[in-house]
Amino acid sequence: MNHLMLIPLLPLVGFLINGLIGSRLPRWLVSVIACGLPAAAFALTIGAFTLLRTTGTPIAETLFTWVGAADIKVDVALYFDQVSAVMCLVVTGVGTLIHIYSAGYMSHDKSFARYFAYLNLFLFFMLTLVLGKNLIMLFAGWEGVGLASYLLIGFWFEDREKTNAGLKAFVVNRVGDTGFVLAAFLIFYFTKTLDFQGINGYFAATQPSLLIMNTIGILLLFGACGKSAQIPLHVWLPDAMAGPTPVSALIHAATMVTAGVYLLSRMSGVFLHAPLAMDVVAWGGALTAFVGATMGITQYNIKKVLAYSTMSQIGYMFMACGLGAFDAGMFHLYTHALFKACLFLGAGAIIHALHGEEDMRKMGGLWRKIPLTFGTFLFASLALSGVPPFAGFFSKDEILWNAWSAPNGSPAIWAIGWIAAGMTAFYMTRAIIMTFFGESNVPEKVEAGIHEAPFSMASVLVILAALSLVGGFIGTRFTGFLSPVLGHPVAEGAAAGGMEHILMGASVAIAACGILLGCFLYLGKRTLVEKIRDAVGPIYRLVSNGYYFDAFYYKVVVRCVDWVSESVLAKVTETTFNFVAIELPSGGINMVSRLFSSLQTGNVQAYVLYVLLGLALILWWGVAHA
Amino acid sequence: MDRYQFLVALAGLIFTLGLLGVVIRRNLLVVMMCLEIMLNAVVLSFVTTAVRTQSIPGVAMTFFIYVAASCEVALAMAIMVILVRRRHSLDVGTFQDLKG
Amino acid sequence: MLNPTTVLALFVLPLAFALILPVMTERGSVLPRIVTMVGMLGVLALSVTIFVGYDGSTDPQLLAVNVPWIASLGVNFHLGVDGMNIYLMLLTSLLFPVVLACTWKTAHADKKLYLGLLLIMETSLLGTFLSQNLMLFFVFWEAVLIPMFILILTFGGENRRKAAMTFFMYTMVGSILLLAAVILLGVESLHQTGSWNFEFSTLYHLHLSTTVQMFVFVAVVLACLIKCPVFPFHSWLPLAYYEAPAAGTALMAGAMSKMGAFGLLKLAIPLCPQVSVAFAPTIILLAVISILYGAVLALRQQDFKKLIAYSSLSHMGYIVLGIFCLQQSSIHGSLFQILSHGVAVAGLFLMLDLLEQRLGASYKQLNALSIYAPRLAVTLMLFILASVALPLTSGFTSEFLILFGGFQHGLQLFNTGNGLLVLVCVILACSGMVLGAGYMLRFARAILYGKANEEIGMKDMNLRETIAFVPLLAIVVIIGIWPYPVMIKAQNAVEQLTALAAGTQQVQALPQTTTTLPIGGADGH
Amino acid sequence: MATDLIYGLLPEHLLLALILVLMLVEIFHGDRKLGGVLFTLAAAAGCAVLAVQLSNGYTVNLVPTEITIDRFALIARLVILGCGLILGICSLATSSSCKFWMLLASSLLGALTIMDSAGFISLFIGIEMLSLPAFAMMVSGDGTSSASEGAFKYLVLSSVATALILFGLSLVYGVTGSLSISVFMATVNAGGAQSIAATVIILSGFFLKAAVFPFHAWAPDAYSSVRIHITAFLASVIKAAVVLALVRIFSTIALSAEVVSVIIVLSVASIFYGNTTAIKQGAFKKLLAYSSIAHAGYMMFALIDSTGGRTEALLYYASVYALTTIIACACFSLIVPGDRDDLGQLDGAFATHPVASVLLALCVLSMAGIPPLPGFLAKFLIFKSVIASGHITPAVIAFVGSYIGVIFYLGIVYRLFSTASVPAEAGEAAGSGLVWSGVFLGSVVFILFMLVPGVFHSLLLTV
Repeated sequence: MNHLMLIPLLPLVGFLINGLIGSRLPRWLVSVIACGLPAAAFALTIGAFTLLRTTGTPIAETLFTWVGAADIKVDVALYFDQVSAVMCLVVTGVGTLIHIYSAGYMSHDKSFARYFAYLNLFLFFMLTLVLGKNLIMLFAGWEGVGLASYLLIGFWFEDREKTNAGLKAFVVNRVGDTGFVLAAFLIFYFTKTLDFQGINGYFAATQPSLLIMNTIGILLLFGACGKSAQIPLHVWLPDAMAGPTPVSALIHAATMVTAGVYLLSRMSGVFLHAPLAMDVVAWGGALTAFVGATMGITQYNIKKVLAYSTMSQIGYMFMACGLGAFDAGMFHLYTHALFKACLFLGAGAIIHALHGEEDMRKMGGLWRKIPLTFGTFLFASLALSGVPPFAGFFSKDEILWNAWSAPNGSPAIWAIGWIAAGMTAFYMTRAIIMTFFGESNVPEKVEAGIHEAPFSMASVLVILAALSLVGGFIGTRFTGFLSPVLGHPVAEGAAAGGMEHILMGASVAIAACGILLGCFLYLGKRTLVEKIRDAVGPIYRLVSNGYYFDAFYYKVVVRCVDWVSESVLAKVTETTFNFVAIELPSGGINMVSRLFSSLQTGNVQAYVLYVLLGLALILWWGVAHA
Repeated sequence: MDRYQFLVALAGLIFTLGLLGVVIRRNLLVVMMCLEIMLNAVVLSFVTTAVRTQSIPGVAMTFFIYVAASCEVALAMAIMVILVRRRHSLDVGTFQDLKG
Repeated sequence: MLNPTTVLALFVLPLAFALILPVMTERGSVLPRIVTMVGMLGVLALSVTIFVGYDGSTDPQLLAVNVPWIASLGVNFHLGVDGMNIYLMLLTSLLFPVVLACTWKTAHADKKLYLGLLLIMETSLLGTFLSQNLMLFFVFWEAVLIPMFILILTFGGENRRKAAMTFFMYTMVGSILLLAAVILLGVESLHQTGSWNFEFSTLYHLHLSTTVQMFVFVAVVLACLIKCPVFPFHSWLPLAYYEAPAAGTALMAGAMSKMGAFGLLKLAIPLCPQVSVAFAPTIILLAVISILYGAVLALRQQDFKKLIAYSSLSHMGYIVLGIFCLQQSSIHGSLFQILSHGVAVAGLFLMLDLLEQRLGASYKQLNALSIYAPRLAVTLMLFILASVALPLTSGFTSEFLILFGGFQHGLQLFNTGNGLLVLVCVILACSGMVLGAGYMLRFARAILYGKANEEIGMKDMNLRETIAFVPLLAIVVIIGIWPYPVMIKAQNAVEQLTALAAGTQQVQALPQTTTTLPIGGADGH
Repeated sequence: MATDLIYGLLPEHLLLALILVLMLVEIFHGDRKLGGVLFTLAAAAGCAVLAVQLSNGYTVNLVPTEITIDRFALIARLVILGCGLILGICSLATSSSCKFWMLLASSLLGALTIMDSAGFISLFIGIEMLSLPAFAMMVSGDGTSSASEGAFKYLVLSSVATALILFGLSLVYGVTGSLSISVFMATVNAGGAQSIAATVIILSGFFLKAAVFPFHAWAPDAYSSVRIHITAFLASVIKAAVVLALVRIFSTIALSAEVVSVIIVLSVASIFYGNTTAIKQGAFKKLLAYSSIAHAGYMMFALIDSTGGRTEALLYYASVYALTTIIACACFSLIVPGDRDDLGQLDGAFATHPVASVLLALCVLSMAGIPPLPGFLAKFLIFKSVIASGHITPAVIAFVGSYIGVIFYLGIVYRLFSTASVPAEAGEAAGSGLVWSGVFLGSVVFILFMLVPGVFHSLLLTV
């Protein structure tokens, strides 16, 4: 039964083929390999998924010992249980669709094979992350996806901006990873194992002091924030849009950024016994959701809007995990992957049509020219806004309900989530109206070239849009499927039922008024928007600059370290060390050498005088001491 | 301080005088003479001990010292002839071109 | 194939070929280079057979050459392969043919002096690593300096005189101290065993008083920290690495700096266990300072060679940190890091030399290498990833083990109330990984990416260079993916070392499950 | 008894016969080359005889308190005669007249008599016979104009030294009443003020002859004023003989504390002085002079040893040091023909004279004490015995001194391998073939010292 190993291996084979000999293969063969292998992995995942559903027992497979010494033993082992099944399905399913889409999107790019090689490499690392049985496998995947995102963000490396964005993404991820590594070491100190089952089992039975549990929790959260672009370490996500759009769809919407949520749910054993850490996760998530939504409103670049929206949706997932509703988080992760991928691919189709134009102010009136893209984009944005029949509504509502009813949930945290949901609806409507409706201020020569997306891209858009419509209905069965791993006490009694319906109504209402407000402002009175913007002037500037996080990091942290390196270390310490260790002794010895050689005056009598003095000295010394 | 110790002390005194002479006197010949004075002082010390202990080696040593001293003087004179022929002066201070 | 004659042949082969070289008359022909390469490949083949054939439990006598050299002084010519020097033997015998292959076409390579010096250096390096006698170890420890000095002198950059002189005199300080320690140990062996004896086996079993241990420890550690180099003793590093010829720099960074680490493992800890346990925190502090110091300095280096030189200073800090955490995992980590850093830094320096061979001095302003020479760019990227310690590369295995062992040791010390220093140091070392990513990727951005102007006609890697780099990359990948079979080889040597060190600490039970951390109560706040 | 007189002192008799024959050749204006050949034959025969006597352990006490032939005498004479032989071969090309060979032979004869002496009389005669011919040699032949000045300085200082030694001896004679070395050895530690003063005076006399720090001033001028092969003779054979004379006197007895502290101060001072001043020297001979001051300091350092390792250490050190100086001077004369001796001539020498520069580099590095070369073991033996007898701090200070010493030796190696200057004409000096043979013989012995130090060492242990 060791076909589990094949799932991550197939994309790796794709990477090796495309990477080593891709440039010599014809384009069609490259895309067949690149899309075929993930599809095969997807099929295998479905096979494993059905096996898991029928037997209900997780599949575990140990390949070989990675490292073994007296005080540590780590195996390379894969583990397929309910949580990793969901993640695997999302990664391989959405991944394959995005590969097919990219075949069309990148068809005219000159380093076609290199692109697909990197994409397959990403899939391999993501699958290792998801299927890993211990923290080291997860960490290997964790850093691997960081590498893949670095390579893909900086894919068009001629432009220095893009390489900077790639570097920034990798370094910020690395900052988070330090937290993760420290948490792993701390965990090992107590549990003596890095296996998830071992860890969760150990912490279920005995908890060392609360402080330890909370520090582990917060360190894990710090690691997760790095990868999932949450508040303190989110600055790299907007810049990551410099990569090709399918990359943004796959990595920065559907799969990589959700790795943090997967980590939290994997380590639920730790979090359930770390109340402080749970609150921090919940409130951090809520804060990010709110802040992300505000930033989404002020953006003009369509991909940046979607990036901030991803950040805020993941904030929701963190909020769910923080409230103990890990399965609700996973559910939202699944639905979000679907409609956010569809939104990004739709944006990709728009940019493709407008030959690279990303600024919404230079769009408008496109719904007639590219109706299919418009349709799918509309479906996905409605799902995102939480309009009932769509998937988004079910998953977001589940989270909001838990925000209210969960043991450490409270009306305040629900309110934040609720307002953020409204803002989400508002900025999505704003985005749709600015791109598809109103008068078209697309430049003439671009206007002529607008064409509907080719079949390969369009078909993917349609599938995703359909899924985001249908995806929500399997809600209850979804959480049921996850319950053996992430099960938690569901709020009891009918009263709760009533309350749930009220909250559901409230969230639908806020979504509706968000959409109406958007239409009112952007369809009708554009001038009113200018007036409001001038009125809130400073706040507007604060929000559009991303609360100056980026500026702060760059100015304070990076420039200060560079200054230390350039002026303090390079000039001051290096020169002093050089002076003390090299110049001083050699200069001193030379000076003494010249001094000594002056003793040779050339006069014989001086020499005999030295003898006399020397003799007198030692005689006095010898005899005096006798 | 019986006779023998007095004589040995005298020998020591003469010896240091000879050494000081080598250091102070400027004339080459006088420097050579001072060297000989030092050797004579040593012979004096040997002879006094030989007489005191009535033993043969001290006496034998005197003869060997004089043999060696004479060879040395011969050589010294030869070298001095070369030196003086070149610098036409007996002053020790003029021969200082080897320095540093 | 595992018998003493192979070990002896391993040592004698390069020397024999070095003696054949002067006899070869005609200048400028390829013959001297071919002969040298054959010699080096012979050594590589021998060492690979030994490496593969050796598993942790091969009895040491099978692989030992023990001939009395100065019988009355207890100095015998005793070379032996054990768990501790098996990695270094492989690393040295691998680096030399690779270095020669990469500098095959340069002007230096057809000079017999250059080839002779490389061969002599190989012999002395193998002698240092394989020697099981303290005097023999010291003889080769200093003998390595002469060929490297002359190599920098005759084939170096502009102010090579200053670099060569500083390098020699700076390392000489350490060697003089080491000589004092060697003699003191000899005297101790005289007092305790009645005769002069420098065999490591006897020296390890001497009961040295703490003052003697202190003196020997300080002398050995100073000599090794200068050699590594580690923070306060690194002023010769930028000068020597920058001015030396490519082969010299690659070997200095790749193999010679490892002599310092090997000295710590072979001399400092086994000879003076009590003192090394007592002094471990201070040296860990020095190691971590040099990790951060090297990394921060490398951030803003414009010149590529200087950047990699400072990065090597930072990576050596990891090795010393791993050694002095005295945990099995961290010492395994240091041994892996010795192999992985040796290979990675040698690869990076040789890569820069390939660029210098192609573009002359203007390689300093090169960018967009990925466009001109994709194969070169990919290999360079792999070496960069190894230095950034990315999973699936050997850098990650070693740095993970080092930091892992360090953290457990630090927390253990903190729990038993022996202070926070080691724990804080290890946490700072973890942040070193972020700086590492910073400067290495800035280096990648500077050299690999950017606009390409067409007129730089540049050839991509030819077959010779690819074959030269393949073994280096193989080590990086093998240790990254499946380090366990390599790890078993050093297992019992590491066990003996940690047992020695642990033997001296108050015997600590493994941390009990429920530890009452002074800072938090067992249950709620 | 008669046969012992002949067989025991056979090398001396051979040299004496050589001197007489050379006089005859000189009178009858024989072929100039004949002198050299005869000398080489005699010296080689002497070495062979000594080797044979050494192998079958021949020891005899010829004249009870004056001359004994023991293992030390045999080995020391073999070392001296061996160095004389190699030096002779190396200077076959340059020296023209028989006078040089006569002087060389007589000086060697003096050295041999020192080694045999069991009494101070023969020791004194040996010392005189060692140094007087040296003065003559310095000025004889086509000596440079300044040679006479150097010789004069050497003469004055050396005669002062002899006077000092004799005065010391007279004081010792006053105390012990006899001039035999064994009696002196027994009473030297008696502790009386007079015997301490006597030892100190004798020691300073020998220090003056060996050019140890406060008494060193004549060495740089004397060495730098004469031709290179005579400098080699002064620096190697004469210095080795003086040092071995000291070993003959003090052999293995431990000296009293005051004398030991005096020796420590002087030897450490001369190590530092010699090594530091040598750094700024521009001329090879001057540099050699200062390095010989430093080496004198190392050798005298061994005198403070009290564990009995002194003889073996000093014998090994003196022989390695003498051999390396001779080879170094010979190689220098090969690289820089004629008598120019500023170090600038060595720049880029590897390009033109590869083998000579490699050998010179090896000798220089051996003097610096870099391990694989014999110089390291020589220094090691001395430091081992010093530390074993408890003087750790002086040893550490001496270590620092030897560290400084490495600088100027490296300066020479730097010049040899620097590729900066354009190589001068590569013409071989006339008659260099002979010098090559001497250098070759010397380097064979040098390599022997390097590869098989144990043999020579164990041989010494049986002293």
